[in-house]
Amino acid sequence: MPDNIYLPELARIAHIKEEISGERAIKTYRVEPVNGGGFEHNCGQCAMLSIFGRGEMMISIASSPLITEYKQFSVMRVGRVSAAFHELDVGDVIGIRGPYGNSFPVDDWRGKNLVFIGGGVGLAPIWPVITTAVAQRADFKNISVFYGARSPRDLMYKAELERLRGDADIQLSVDKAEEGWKEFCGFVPANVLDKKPSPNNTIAITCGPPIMIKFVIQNLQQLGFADEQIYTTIENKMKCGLGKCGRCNVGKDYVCTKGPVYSWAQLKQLPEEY
Amino acid sequence: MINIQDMRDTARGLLTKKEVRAVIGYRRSTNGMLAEPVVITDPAQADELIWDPTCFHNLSLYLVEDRKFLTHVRKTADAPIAIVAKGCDARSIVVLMQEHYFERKDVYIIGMSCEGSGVLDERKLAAKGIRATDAAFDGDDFVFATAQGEQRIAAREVMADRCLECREPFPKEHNAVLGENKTGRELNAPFTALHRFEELDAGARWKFWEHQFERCIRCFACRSVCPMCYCEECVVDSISFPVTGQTSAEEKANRVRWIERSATRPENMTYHMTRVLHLAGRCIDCNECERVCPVNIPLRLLNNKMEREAREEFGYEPGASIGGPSLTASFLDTDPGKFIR
Amino acid sequence: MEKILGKTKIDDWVAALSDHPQEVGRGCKAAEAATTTHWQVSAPVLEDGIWSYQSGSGSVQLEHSNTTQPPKGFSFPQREVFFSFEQIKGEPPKLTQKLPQATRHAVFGVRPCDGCGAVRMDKVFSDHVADTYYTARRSNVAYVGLACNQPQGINCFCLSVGGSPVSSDGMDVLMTDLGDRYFVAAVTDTGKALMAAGNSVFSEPTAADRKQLQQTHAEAIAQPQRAINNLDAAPAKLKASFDSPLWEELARACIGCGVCTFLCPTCHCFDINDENTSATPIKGNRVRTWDNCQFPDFTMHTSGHNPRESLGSRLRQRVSHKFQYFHENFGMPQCTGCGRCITECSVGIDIVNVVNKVAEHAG
Amino acid sequence: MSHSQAEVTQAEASGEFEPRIVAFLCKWCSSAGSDLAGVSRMQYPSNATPITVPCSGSVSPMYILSAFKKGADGVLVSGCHIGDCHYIEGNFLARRKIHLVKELLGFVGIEPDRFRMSWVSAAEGAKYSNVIKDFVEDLKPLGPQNKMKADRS
Repeated sequence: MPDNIYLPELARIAHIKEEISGERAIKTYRVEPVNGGGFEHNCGQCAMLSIFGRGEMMISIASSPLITEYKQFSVMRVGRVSAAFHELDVGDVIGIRGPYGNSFPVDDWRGKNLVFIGGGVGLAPIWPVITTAVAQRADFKNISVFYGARSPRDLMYKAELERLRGDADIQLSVDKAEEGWKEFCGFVPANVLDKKPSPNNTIAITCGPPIMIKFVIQNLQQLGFADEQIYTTIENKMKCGLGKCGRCNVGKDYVCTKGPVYSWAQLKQLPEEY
Repeated sequence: MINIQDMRDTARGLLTKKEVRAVIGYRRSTNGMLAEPVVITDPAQADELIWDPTCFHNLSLYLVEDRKFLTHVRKTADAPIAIVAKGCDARSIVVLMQEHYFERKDVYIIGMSCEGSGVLDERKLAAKGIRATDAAFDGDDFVFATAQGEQRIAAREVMADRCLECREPFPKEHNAVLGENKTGRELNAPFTALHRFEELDAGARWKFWEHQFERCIRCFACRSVCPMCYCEECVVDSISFPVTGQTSAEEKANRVRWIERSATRPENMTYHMTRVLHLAGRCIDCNECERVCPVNIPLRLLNNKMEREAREEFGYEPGASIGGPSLTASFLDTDPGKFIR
Repeated sequence: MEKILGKTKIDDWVAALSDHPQEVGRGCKAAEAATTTHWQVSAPVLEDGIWSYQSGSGSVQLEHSNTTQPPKGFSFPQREVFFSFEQIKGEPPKLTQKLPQATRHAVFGVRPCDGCGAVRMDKVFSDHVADTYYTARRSNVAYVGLACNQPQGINCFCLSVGGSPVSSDGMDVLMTDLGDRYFVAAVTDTGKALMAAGNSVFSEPTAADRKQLQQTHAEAIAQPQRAINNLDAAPAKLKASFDSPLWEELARACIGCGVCTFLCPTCHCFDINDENTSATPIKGNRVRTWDNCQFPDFTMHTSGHNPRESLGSRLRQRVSHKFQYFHENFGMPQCTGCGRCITECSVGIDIVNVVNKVAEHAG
Repeated sequence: MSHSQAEVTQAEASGEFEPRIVAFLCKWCSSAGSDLAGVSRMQYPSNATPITVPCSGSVSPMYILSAFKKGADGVLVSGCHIGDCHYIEGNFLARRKIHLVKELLGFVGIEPDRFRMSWVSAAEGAKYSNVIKDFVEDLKPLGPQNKMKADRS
């Protein structure tokens, strides 16, 4: 931890990619430390990003820990700070502090099948696990990625997903049928039920809108997944990221330090306060 | 003299006959001798209701809360809600109706006349060194139960200033009323405390307010307790405004931060002055804001100043009539304008 | 170190502290210690009708009931600038840290419930990772406590939450009023140093003093107080009552203000905001301010979704944090029984009553 | 107190103090009046930062307090003469509201000369320049406004 836990390091925007345009635009940023600082992180951890004069926001780190030269963040434009983020250009300098929170127990999953189920911008928090598993392909058995959004235009990481084909079974879906769409049409949970991934020696990792997660879990359970085999992440409003400011707790746990990653077995024990 | 049983019978009757869906009143709290607000729906609870000199609260706040709740759950009320209201409280209900927050038929006002007295000022009692466990009205006196036995004190010695200066200790707007109308009783002249303060020169006034505004801890008790502070969106919190899934990022990003969260003098001052101006012509001097302030900022002086300006310069009396115009949305050709260049 | 201090001599001690160069200080770096030559003494003063800690008068009279605000602000001020920033378009931002000045505060007249409060605050701000700003301030704050010979108000309940009116938890020095003199006991090394600074004003306690001390403490503990009925059972009862409709009922009169939390000796929640002072170039401060769980926007997501939207859920958070979550995390209740949140609540929300009622309903 | 007095003394000694005025000008009259003063090459001090508003009646007390909080030494609200409001009664409403603001500022001890209202029509360029001239003259002896100004350090 740095001397001053609230003082961000400076980081430069090295690359910006517009994933999705429109009202709820999503952009992906590659961020490099300015003064050779930086920090290591694990899959699933988050960082507090600053725009000075606007404030801070907690965003999950979307790049694999294997990548050390930059960190990647996919930011949806929804609030005060994220709106300012979308105004940034390559070369602009922001603040960053972290990493915060727990992480996916990826090492425990070696030798297992992995099923990733993402919806909308919810692909970003599980993306480091996907890319790490693919980079260490031999350590894992089958890898499948279910990913869906409202329409083909709302799918992020499209090119990256295409590149994963071969290493992973990629199952895309859109909510509404559209001209030329050849893959699954319907909600993500339905796609999962349709393709019936086997629960044998498998871990399912899901992230997306709360309503999607709810049905994904129901459907996974229907397919025979035990609570311990299902992992997800939760989010709450955060200010400090250090378990002190008092607002992100779910029961006794501050999500910023004890979360955001929970197995469904763990999450079931917590009150529904997120 | 009001017989408490009459108030309970009124409440019980209304609930039994289902003429109202609830009664907002006072009951004994677990915090010493004080009363606390209660909402009862069961006629059997009517005997919990009390009426004594610690019934400070302006319960019309809960009419606002009730309305907000109904809006939130998208329900319309099937019957009016009843409220126990003093003269001042009734005036605030009038202001709320004047502003169309709810309609006359939505409320059943059980008026309580303060007759010859009013509510207690706890600080005045403490200054007399009295630690009481119970307080009761008795004519023009308050009777306190203390460890040393019963103690009777002339109400005007320990009454709240605002009650001493009250011009209308009787709820003119009511459905039922208990107690005699003693409007016109002679206690202190209106604005006595204000006049005393205004004898200070500008420098001394600034010194006073500089000190007071430094002390605010921005707990917002004054705002929260005020029935007139019902805005969904308040200038002091740039993020606390109605946000839905449809609210755009621009709207959130472009929200003006009129007042920062830091409880520094300029921010506190801007907050309090904004509040006072927003209450001009709406504040009916229930003085709950000052009572609930944990650090005793004399907010009544500010509200009184506006009230007196409205009265003397514009002939405006807040809470006088449901159909009347509001102070700042109306004008007279004769309004003062000499200060304009 | 245990001494006797005549009541008339307390100002001499204060004077000695104010003048005396100090070298002992917890976590105080040598360089800072060299520039810090004295303690700034604060003590309760009655002004504007309330007791509050004030410094600089040179005279300390410990005749107060408890202060309206606890002394938590000495280490956790309501407003704290973390750093200032300046960003000229096209250039990297310049950040300037604003670490607290190393002023040393000796706070006199701290009541035992507030000493216990400091213990809880220390836990929060050192758990997981030490809070830079809190730690810097806290290491320069010393509490000179005053035992409560009688409860300071009708809502005291320290005994039922594991405290005591004569507790020295969190104190550096604990004083006990023995009529015309104080029995002064050092609790920490800092306390010893404080007493050593005023060495000449103290006298040695006699056997009679010690006997009177014991008797005074025994009598203080025997004084009747309000009580949480079963503290040990509270965490489980609260846990079982998470979804209870009782919360909305108990919060029915709540006005959603911040009195209970801002005046609480253990409430520590805060907000962090950028307060801008210039638009071009962008200049301003990143500021920490007190925040509290009773305000609706405290937990509101940017989407508008609010996990604790209702007053009932917010009352549940406050009470469960004090009596369940904190217990689960640190093995003690967070509440210290000072009674401020009860006394100062304008609508009668009473934490003792709430905990007891919830426990009763949980069966 | 001593802080602000010290600043005043310093400013007076060096003769440097130039008050900053925030002027809320109705777009139908005073704003045009200020333009007229400009195009007519009238000489008047440049201390005022004009903010054009749709009507003097649209000036919320919040704007005025905010201007002081942001460090304005003086605030001016200027609208159409009574009877000339584009919205018929906006300036009547302003007159009432502004009266209250003015009274409140004075009540808490802010120098009355720091806040001013004027009626300036589109044809009154000269009047506008006089209003500003007078305001600056009246503000100069008062020195910087520090009572409401937020800490900018």
